[in-house]
Amino acid sequence: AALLQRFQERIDAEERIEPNDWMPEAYRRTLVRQISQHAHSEIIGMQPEGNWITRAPSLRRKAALLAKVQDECGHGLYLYAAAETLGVAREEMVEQLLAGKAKYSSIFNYPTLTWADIGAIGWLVDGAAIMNQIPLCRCSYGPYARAMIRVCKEESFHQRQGYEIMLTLCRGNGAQKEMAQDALNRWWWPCLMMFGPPDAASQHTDTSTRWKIKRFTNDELRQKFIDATVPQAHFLGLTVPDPDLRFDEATGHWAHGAIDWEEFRQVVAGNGPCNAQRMERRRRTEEDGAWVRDAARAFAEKEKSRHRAAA
Amino acid sequence: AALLQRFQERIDAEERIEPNDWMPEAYRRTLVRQISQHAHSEIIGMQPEGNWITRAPSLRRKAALLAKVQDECGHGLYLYAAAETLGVAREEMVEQLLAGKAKYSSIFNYPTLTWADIGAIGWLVDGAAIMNQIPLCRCSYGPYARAMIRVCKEESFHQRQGYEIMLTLCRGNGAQKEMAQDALNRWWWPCLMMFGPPDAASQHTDTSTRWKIKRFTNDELRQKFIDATVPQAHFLGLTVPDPDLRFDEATGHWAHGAIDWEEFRQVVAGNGPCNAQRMERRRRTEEDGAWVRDAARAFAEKEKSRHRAAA
Amino acid sequence: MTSIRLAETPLLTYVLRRADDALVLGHRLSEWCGKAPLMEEEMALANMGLDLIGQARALYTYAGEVEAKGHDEDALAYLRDERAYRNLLLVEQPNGDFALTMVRQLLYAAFADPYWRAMMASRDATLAAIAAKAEKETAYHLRHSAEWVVRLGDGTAESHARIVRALEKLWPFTGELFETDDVEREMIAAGIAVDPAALRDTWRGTVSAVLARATLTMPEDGWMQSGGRGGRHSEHLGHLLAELQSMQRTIPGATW
Amino acid sequence: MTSIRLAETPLLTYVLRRADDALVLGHRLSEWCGKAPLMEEEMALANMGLDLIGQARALYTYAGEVEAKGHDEDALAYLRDERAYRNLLLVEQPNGDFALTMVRQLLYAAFADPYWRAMMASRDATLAAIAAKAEKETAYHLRHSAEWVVRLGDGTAESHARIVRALEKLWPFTGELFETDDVEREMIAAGIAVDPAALRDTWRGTVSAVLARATLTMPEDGWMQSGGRGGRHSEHLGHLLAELQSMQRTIPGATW
Repeated sequence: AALLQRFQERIDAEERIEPNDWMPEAYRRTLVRQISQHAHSEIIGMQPEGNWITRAPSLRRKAALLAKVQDECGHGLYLYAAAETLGVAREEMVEQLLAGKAKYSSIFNYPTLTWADIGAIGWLVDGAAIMNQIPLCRCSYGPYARAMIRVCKEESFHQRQGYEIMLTLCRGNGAQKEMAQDALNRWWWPCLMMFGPPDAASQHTDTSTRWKIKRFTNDELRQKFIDATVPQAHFLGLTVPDPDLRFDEATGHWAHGAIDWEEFRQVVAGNGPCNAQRMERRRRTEEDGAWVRDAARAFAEKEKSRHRAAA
Repeated sequence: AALLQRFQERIDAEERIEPNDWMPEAYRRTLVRQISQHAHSEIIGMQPEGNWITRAPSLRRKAALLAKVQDECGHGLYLYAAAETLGVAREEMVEQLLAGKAKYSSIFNYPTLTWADIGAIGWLVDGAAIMNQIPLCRCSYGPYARAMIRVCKEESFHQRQGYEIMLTLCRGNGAQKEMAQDALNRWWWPCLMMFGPPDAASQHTDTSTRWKIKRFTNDELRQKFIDATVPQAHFLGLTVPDPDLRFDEATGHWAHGAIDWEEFRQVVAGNGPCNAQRMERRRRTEEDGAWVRDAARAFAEKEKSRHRAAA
Repeated sequence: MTSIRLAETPLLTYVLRRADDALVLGHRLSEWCGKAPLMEEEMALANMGLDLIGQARALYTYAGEVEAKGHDEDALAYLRDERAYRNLLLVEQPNGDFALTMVRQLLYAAFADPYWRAMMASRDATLAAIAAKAEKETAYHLRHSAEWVVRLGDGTAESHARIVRALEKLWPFTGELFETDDVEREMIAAGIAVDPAALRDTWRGTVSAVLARATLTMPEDGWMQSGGRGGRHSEHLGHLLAELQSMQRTIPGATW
Repeated sequence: MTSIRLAETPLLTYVLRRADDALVLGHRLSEWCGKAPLMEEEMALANMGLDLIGQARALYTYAGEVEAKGHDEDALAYLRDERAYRNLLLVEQPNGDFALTMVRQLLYAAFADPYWRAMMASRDATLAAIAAKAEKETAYHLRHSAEWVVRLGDGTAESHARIVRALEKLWPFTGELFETDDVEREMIAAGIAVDPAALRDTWRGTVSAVLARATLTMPEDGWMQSGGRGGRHSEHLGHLLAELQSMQRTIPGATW
């Protein structure tokens, strides 16, 4: 109890908790769950964008997209590393993902159907991710906070790149502009759902807030995202697919229409358009690569015993 | 010796030899080799054309090409059946093909690079095949002769279809016509090689001729093909890629330039552009389908024992 | 832009949906060429593919007449973008192994066969004629795929496991077979189309009888995927169309 | 027709050949995205792919300048047909398994690394500059692929067998690396290009050293495949280009 009190005092004083510091088991568990979930999202998130690398419409875009997906893999790697500081191995986390026990952001269960979806993902999905993640740069757990600083920097770059794809399409010919609007239509609502259920229905928030893992509520972050994004859509000349959307002069915020939480529940429950496909691909990749990992291990063993023999 | 003499008399009298008739072992062996080789050619020949089914430029052409490749599979099946009348099982012949011990027409070791190649294969490859095969409709071995009648009928249809593809391209725009000329350039010489080495260098011919398996020499058939094809090329407005080609008023034949027999030898030896690919695909198909054939066998066994139990 | 634009009326949309079903499934079957587990099956897969491509051609040609803007079967097949394609998600699913292909065929044909049979009474004479031909063909597809599903389900442990997996994977795409929307309802009301929902029991009866013979249990009806009729496809269709349309996109407007 | 026509001069052809090598191999590596056997390898494959696509962009841009007809990198990459592509057959071979991809990378990089190093002395200043950058990148590709070939060759029985198969399969495509034709000879004579035949011993030395460490034996030099430089490709390239070019063929002339 004294330890717990001391811990909370450090949190309240905005001190960083480091791997070797004492921490409550629940704090550790919450962080492991959140960080690994975040890492899984980066890894699964490679798939929808990866779907367009071979069909990107220009070499510049092709290179940028490949680099972006590579960055996501990198994010996954340092997030797994951050979680490992809490005493859980990457293999274990990956296993939980493959077994369907761990979650990842449900936005990646939507398909990328046109090139404009690549723009929309950068602009909206990365935009929403940044809203969620910027507060995490001040998260009480040191390794996570530091990983997030790096992630956020790269994500902002991706977000600008995505917006620029949208801008190019919107300044392009009729077919391109239509493609952009269509992508916004399909991605807008799922992006709003990325912030999680409305505060009234949300779990975890209380302790997470007290421990300064979470600093804003779902609804607060969602509102920030909408306020930032609607003017961007207008600048692009696109229509946000929400007939109830209006600017509230009194609050200074954009008020939005009702979110279809049933859709969200279904996607989280595994029934999104691509859940099965994403998991199948990830599992197949693990299976197909098993012989390579075996070979690498076998070679490393041989090398070790050769070095021993030589010593 | 009496049997042999009686056999040769029947041959000379243009009688058909049937499966249950006595025949010399060498006759049987020659036929098995030739018929199975022919069957293998039909099966392997599905690959170069199959390569364009998913990319055929119109629905009509797509359907025609799929039907054509299906016909080839059918030819393979009844040729295997004809060979089976000589006491060798289809499985055994297929095994020889997969083991690299049996040959197939080396023309199928060239790649199909453009849509015009589909036209060229129909026009030239099927055209050459027909030249080779029409005399086989009068082959001394009954089942083979009857199979060839059916094959030839379908092949002539394919040949007309191929020519019509070429005609459409040659009456089309510049890109299409260029594509047609390019295909002729690449397929012409390999097609001339389809008739086999020049008579001076050819084996098998003597006994095959005596037994009325073969009725014309390689060079005779090659000349027939050239005489038939050159005017068709001219009608298409295409140039035959042989600078030495000229019409010999004295003989009434088209005289052609020297054939690069070294290329032929290399392709027969397994070094054509696609030998390895064709064999790998065929082997992989066999491997991938093994579980299906196993299941079908297991089911048939179960059915049999169920019928027995019911009886 | 090599793509064409259509002003879709309910009838045009209705016909294009069926044409796209047939073409996409026919194309998938044609991808098997040279890869079938048995030569006899090579023939059968090509047969079914040819039937479906034939149905697609008749339907696209009719769609072109309905639209009356001079678009022939090839313009409609080769020059519409992924988002304008209206086929069921079921038919665009990749071939997978032979078990998956046969289960896909069974699930589709068990619906299409009674559907086309009922469509023979359509007030639209062209559609009724197309239906009469399609029904005969689909009856064969149903028989053939059912035989294989039974054989594989009741074959070896491996083939059984593969069929189970295929069934699990494709089941969520079967709900879409029975969907109606405003377009369909308008066509049904006009006596042009048949109400697919009315065929659900027939379909369930056919499929469950086959699965029983195959020693398989009918999957539970869980969440069903949807979107194909409105052009919201899986990520698979785009790759199929990139290949299918490549020649026409490279040299548009030519005669082939 | 969405394709462009070029009047190829020796220099243009020469540059396009190298650009096509880099693009096609880079594209192949990018196909691995999301499928690598290890996440670390996901990063490495993307890195190599990015390097090669970067080389391609610089080379196509230069080709556009050489041609001086207003064709930018994208026109040259996306609007030339298969028969106009000039890459080596080696680089267009499908990825196969990870062993094949790594062997392909080794065989190419063991040539490209000394090639670009020598090209740094080209009389063509642009090519010399491109070479300086490409050499550094290729040195890494060589190191990385060599490490994997050693690891897999001297790993498990399965990985060894796979590497042997990959080597056998790709070896016939290595002869083309050292070919010269009139175009190359003219460029060599002008001091613009390097004679690839002069690099054969270096290449053999590099490859044989790696294979020795990998407990593999150097394949015999049998018949060598050829044709890529003249646009006579394998059947694989067409499918790659259908996918690569699909957007530009569908909406040509747009800004992306």
